[in-house]
Amino acid sequence: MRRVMNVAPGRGSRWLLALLPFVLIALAYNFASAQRHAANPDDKVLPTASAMVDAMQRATQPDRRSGERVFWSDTAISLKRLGLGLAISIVIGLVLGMLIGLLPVAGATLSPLMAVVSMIPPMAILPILFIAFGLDELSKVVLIVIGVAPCLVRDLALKIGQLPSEQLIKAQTLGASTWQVMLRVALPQAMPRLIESLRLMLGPAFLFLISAEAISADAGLGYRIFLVRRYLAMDTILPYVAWITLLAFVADLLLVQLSRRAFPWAHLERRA
Amino acid sequence: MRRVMNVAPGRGSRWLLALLPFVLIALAYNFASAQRHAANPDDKVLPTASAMVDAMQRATQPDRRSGERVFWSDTAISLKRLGLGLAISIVIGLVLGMLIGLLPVAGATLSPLMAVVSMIPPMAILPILFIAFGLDELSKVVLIVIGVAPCLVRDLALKIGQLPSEQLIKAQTLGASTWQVMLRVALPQAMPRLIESLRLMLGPAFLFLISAEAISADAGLGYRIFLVRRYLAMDTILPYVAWITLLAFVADLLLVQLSRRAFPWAHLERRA
Amino acid sequence: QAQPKKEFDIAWSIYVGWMPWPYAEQAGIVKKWADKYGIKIKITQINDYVESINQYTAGKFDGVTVTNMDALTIPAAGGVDTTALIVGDYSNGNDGIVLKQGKTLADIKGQKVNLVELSVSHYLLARALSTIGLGEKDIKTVNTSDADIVSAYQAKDTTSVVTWNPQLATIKAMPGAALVFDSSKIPGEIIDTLSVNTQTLQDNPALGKALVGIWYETLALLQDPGPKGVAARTAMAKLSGASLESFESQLKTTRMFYTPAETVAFVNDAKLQKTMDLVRTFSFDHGLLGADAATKDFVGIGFASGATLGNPKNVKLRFDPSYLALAAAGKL
Amino acid sequence: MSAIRVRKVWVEYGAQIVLEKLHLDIAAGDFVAIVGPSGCGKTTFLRLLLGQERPTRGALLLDGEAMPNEPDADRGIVFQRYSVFPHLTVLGNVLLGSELQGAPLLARLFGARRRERIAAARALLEEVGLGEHLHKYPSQLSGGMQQRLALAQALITRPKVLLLDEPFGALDPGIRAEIHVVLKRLWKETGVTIVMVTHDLREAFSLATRVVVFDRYRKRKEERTRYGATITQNIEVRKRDTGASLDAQNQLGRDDPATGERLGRDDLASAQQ
Amino acid sequence: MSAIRVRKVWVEYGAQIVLEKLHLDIAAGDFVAIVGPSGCGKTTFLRLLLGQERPTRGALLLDGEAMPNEPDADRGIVFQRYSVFPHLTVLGNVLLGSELQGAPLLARLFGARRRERIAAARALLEEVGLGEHLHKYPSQLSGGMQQRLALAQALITRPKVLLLDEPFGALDPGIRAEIHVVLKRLWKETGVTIVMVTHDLREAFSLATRVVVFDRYRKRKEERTRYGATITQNIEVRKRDTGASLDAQNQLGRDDPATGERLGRDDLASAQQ
Ligand SMILES: Nc1ncnc2c1ncn2[C@@H]1O[C@H](COP(=O)(O)OP(=O)(O)OP(=O)(O)O)[C@@H](O)[C@H]1O
Ligand SMILES: Nc1ncnc2c1ncn2[C@@H]1O[C@H](COP(=O)(O)OP(=O)(O)OP(=O)(O)O)[C@@H](O)[C@H]1O
Ligand SMILES: [Mg+2]
Ligand SMILES: [Mg+2]
Repeated sequence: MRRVMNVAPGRGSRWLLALLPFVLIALAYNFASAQRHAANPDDKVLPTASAMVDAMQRATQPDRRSGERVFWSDTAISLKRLGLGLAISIVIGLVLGMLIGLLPVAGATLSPLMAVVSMIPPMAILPILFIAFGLDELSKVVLIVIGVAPCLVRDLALKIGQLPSEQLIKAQTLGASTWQVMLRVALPQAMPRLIESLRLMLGPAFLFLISAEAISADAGLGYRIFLVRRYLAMDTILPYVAWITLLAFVADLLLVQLSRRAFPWAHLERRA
Repeated sequence: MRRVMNVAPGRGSRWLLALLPFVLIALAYNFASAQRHAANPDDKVLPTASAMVDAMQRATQPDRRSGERVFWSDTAISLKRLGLGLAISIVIGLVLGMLIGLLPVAGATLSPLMAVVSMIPPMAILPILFIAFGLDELSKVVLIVIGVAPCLVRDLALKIGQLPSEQLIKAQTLGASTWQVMLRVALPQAMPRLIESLRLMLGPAFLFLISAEAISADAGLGYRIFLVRRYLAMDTILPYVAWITLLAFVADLLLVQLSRRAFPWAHLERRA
Repeated sequence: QAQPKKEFDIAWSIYVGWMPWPYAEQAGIVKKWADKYGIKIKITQINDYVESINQYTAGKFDGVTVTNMDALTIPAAGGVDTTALIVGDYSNGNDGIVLKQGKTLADIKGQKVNLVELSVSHYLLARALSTIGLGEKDIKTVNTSDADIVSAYQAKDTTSVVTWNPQLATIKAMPGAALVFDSSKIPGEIIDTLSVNTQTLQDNPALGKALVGIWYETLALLQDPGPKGVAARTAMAKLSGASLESFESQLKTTRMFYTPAETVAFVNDAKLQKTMDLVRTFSFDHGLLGADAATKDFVGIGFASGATLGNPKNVKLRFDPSYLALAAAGKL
Repeated sequence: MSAIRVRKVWVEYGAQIVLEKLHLDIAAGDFVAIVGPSGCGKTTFLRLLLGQERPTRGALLLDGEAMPNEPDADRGIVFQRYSVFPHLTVLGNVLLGSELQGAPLLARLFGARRRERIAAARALLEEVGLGEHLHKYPSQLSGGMQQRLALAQALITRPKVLLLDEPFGALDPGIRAEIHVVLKRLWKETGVTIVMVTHDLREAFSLATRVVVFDRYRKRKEERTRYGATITQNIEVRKRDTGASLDAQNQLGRDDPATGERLGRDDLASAQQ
Repeated sequence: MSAIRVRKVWVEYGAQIVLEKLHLDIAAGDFVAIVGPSGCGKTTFLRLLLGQERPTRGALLLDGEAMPNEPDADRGIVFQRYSVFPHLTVLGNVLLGSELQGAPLLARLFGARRRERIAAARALLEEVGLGEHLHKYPSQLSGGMQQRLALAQALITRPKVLLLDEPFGALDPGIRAEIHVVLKRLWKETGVTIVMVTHDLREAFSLATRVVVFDRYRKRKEERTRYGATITQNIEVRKRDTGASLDAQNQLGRDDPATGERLGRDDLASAQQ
């Protein structure tokens, strides 16, 4: 008998093993759902698979009046908000992260602020946020930004602060100004880390999006979940949740690919 | 003129600079608050400092009816939930992280599951959580666990998976079983990273705590915030938010200290 | 300062009695009346009811759909002089107490009750308890968010809930659920209004006229048994995420004032003063009037007759039927 | 302490042949140095001896029995890097082996047994010159000290075979000389069988009883993957007990120009002290 | 190309005196090697020359003017590690200096200017033997190739002074020899003034026109922080133009037993080719 730690599954069995927990969860769900439906045929908490398929078919059919396919328009609007929120977060993250990480004066001024700000639970100060940023599209985007940007700033500032000082001196001896050091030394080296942080923040970003849409919106994935939640329409909620999870998962994969393509140097094995 | 990046503030000015943004924010708040009170003396949105002090004095005085000091009992119960949630997350994180990181079979089985699970927005599947875990203390703790544990698992699995294979082989040549490798090689080296991840997860953990308490509770910091939001008592909400931020900030500092004390080897500068 | 504004923002949240507002917007009725008075009215949906009132109180909106109690405890207690411009309906079974175990209200004694604390549900509970000689000390309340109360009811350890429609209907439909008390037992006490900022209204009577005009034109459709009415109700149901059937059953437990005359009569009735006294007593007892309120008289409430409850120098909530009267007289 | 037999062993990764028809006898207590160009399969060979890798064809025997198919306490190893545990002190690193073998569940010793093992560890650490650094962590040690620690760690559990994969490759020449002395003494004292991979011919000849050269016979690009490396030279340098060196130099210089080139760089004369 | 004057310079960190009464003249085009025990302030001295550090007392002059108080394009540097940018290709690394100096805003060149600079960079890379690796990233290069790249990167912008802080400390001896040749040739061609810190005496003597030894006169523990290091030896090895070595060996061997010891390890005779 070999030690368990030395037993590596082959290629085929890797796939089987990876699928196993999902299959088990599906089975467990079906069993629980069947049980609840046996006790109460109208049970809404654990809808059957066919009920969920029905609900999704309704949601992807064009609406009689507006002609809108709710599911797709929800997805489109949510992704737009998410994209905008993340884009703004990235810009803030890069600008502040670079300033804090590179300029000692900016670091001394802003990094304690960022440490504190990143700990504030945004949901608790919503009234003030809404007062400051209004209640239309902007506010949803702002909630994502407030949730995501401080973490990006801290992470990038840390990364840039860890650049070997030799590199910064070296760049100066090649004639670089502070601006040029930012542009050609700090920024490019921060990018792969940015993507990594972004991957970690995908989950929270979706969470903030859904929260924002639950408070003030008239379309979007989070809005729809909120709307049907009061009727306990899990046959709609569960596919929406699965869809959100899938979107986040795919975004994660895309970011990995992007990083490998755009910053090949960051993915090379060290030799020297 | 030296380049901005070469200008480092002295010890004293560092403190001043660090305080500066906080002072500015306080001033801006006071200005806005004064303006609103000039327009409406009963304004509740941006209470004056003295109103907040009053509210806190009331909250720390024994309550007329129950004799409880609401502020402290809220804090105690929230910290208990948070502590429990984090403790369970840590155990899950360590156990699964170690299994996934160390045992190829467990990794193949569980790591795709974890990648998917960490992307599920927990708020959206609350009904299922309520059925599975009830509505009591447990459900609040579970929400924290669901929010925090998958990230810890992934992070620790990554860290343990990155242990040089030389170390694992070395331990085996010293006679270690799989269990012993976990106990004496992987676990201790995972601990500093655990603390680091935990620090990153403090913000989210408080967020999940507050959300859980907003959904169903009869005490706690989040409960109080969402209760008094019913009558826009920002004079209570803002100090509570500040207090939560402070708690998270102090917890962060304590974790740093803990790591330095308990795992000094992880904080030594590399020499060789 | 009294310079007339041209553009106004009204916030609404999903509730059966308020669904005419988004429908009016969708159907062009809002634009029609706004154009008539040369103003612009924007109707904004806020999913989180409390947040919509908070934002109104903070000055982000000129008007908001709100219950009588919340109008008193949030904007009025917060110093924002507010006029209940349109009293649209009162809850006549739309709010209720449901027990999992037990058949009568008395069985609630000693139970844990899940509800949105300090809301009209809480008020309903207090009123219900008082009818059988119990007090809040006889039960234990657990604050539960309205969006999650249906799923909270599913949890094993939940025994009773107080909530409103559509959640109430969903819960009632579950096996074993017993509705032991509802708002039809205290008719006229839980009132749904469109409230607007008094100052804004005074400076811009056009706003009041337009809103009242929109309201009754839409209500006529709501009541219409013909195909136009069905289309309107279908649209409103959809806007609230419900089926037509569910929406219509919600309407049944809502006492809508379909004509201006009915509304005027309700507002002028002296019973309203009694109701508001109950409401403010409840609010004061639960600290909802704020830390500065030494007595329940702290915030004054003005009525159509010119009478006031509480401090007449600090009237912040007004019931003003004058615009309704214009509509009743067909002068819009 | 143990004899190793390698019987016509082949190692292939898919279509690539790495090692080909390897045949080697290592007597108990031998000190074998393996040299050869980079990528020729030296580390792969150590992995075979460790049980991490299985031969595609052929057999490996340890004291006449089949080589176990995973690492165990019989065969210790020291790598070029990552050979000690960064989270344990010097003393903790050396204690670890005893703790793992003495306490299956907790992997910790207590009381008298612990004191006894500590005494043994101290004595060995004293011997490798780390007696004054018992409570430091590896990252507080220089590279040379770390490798001496790795030696002590590997030897305290008395493995039958000690495998070394370029253990001193990262060290300064002066420090290397020091550690060679330590290694030689420990080898003599414990009688362990040592197999060491090195790039440094001088080191190979000054330490080993036998130097084995791995290389390919076919070196053209297109033959690279089709033909693996094998043992091209197997030189007995000295007998274990006498320590007297045999005349290996000429044999080497003549047969393999490639290796001769390498030797040219270091001073060959001085390679055999 | 530039002359450096160091006039009675002291460097103190709080109460600790690191350098004491340093007095040195470096002629334009000199190649000065600085040797001395670890921690004696060699890197600190380079930091002074770079403008990163200011002397507590005394003055530094570059071509008769006060030394600028921050790094600039006049003074290039190569460190032991982290000397090239990991996110730029070999060509990108060498182009960087021209881009920084030629385009203040974007730090990128386009069109004809870019082509011209690429040609120059290619030529220099060819010269340091990296002509075939233009599009590789540093982590794909060996340590020796990285340091040759660092040299090319530093020299292409024609600094007046080139500072080297143990640039070859991490390299294998064979690779060192190669790179010495490159360095010497580039120094001769560009006429740059070089100050190089090294631990390797052989290297110092084989490359430099002048070897400067930093050391403390007082070495007892309690005197450590009270007295700093200064220049204990200043040996002219050869003239720049002739390249002929002067008789420095005896002078050294006699005066300083400590340094003599060090030399003993490497073969002193071969240190002066
Ligand atoms: N797991 C593997 N899969 C495929 N090829 C491998 C694997 N491990 C090693 N190789 C190949 O086997 C050959 C020998 O590798 P090995 O590491 O044994 O060489 P080495 O002699 O130790 O080289 P070095 O002196 O550089 O350490 C190399 O060509 C390598 O690419
Ligand atoms: N910023 C600083 N603050 C306080 N002390 C310092 C600072 N920088 C260097 N020192 C001290 O100055 C002394 C000289 O350091 P320096 O790095 O110049 O030595 P070195 O000769 O380059 O050593 P090595 O050969 O190990 O590189 C050391 O004792 C060091 O501790
Ligand atoms: Mg190898
Ligand atoms: Mg130095």
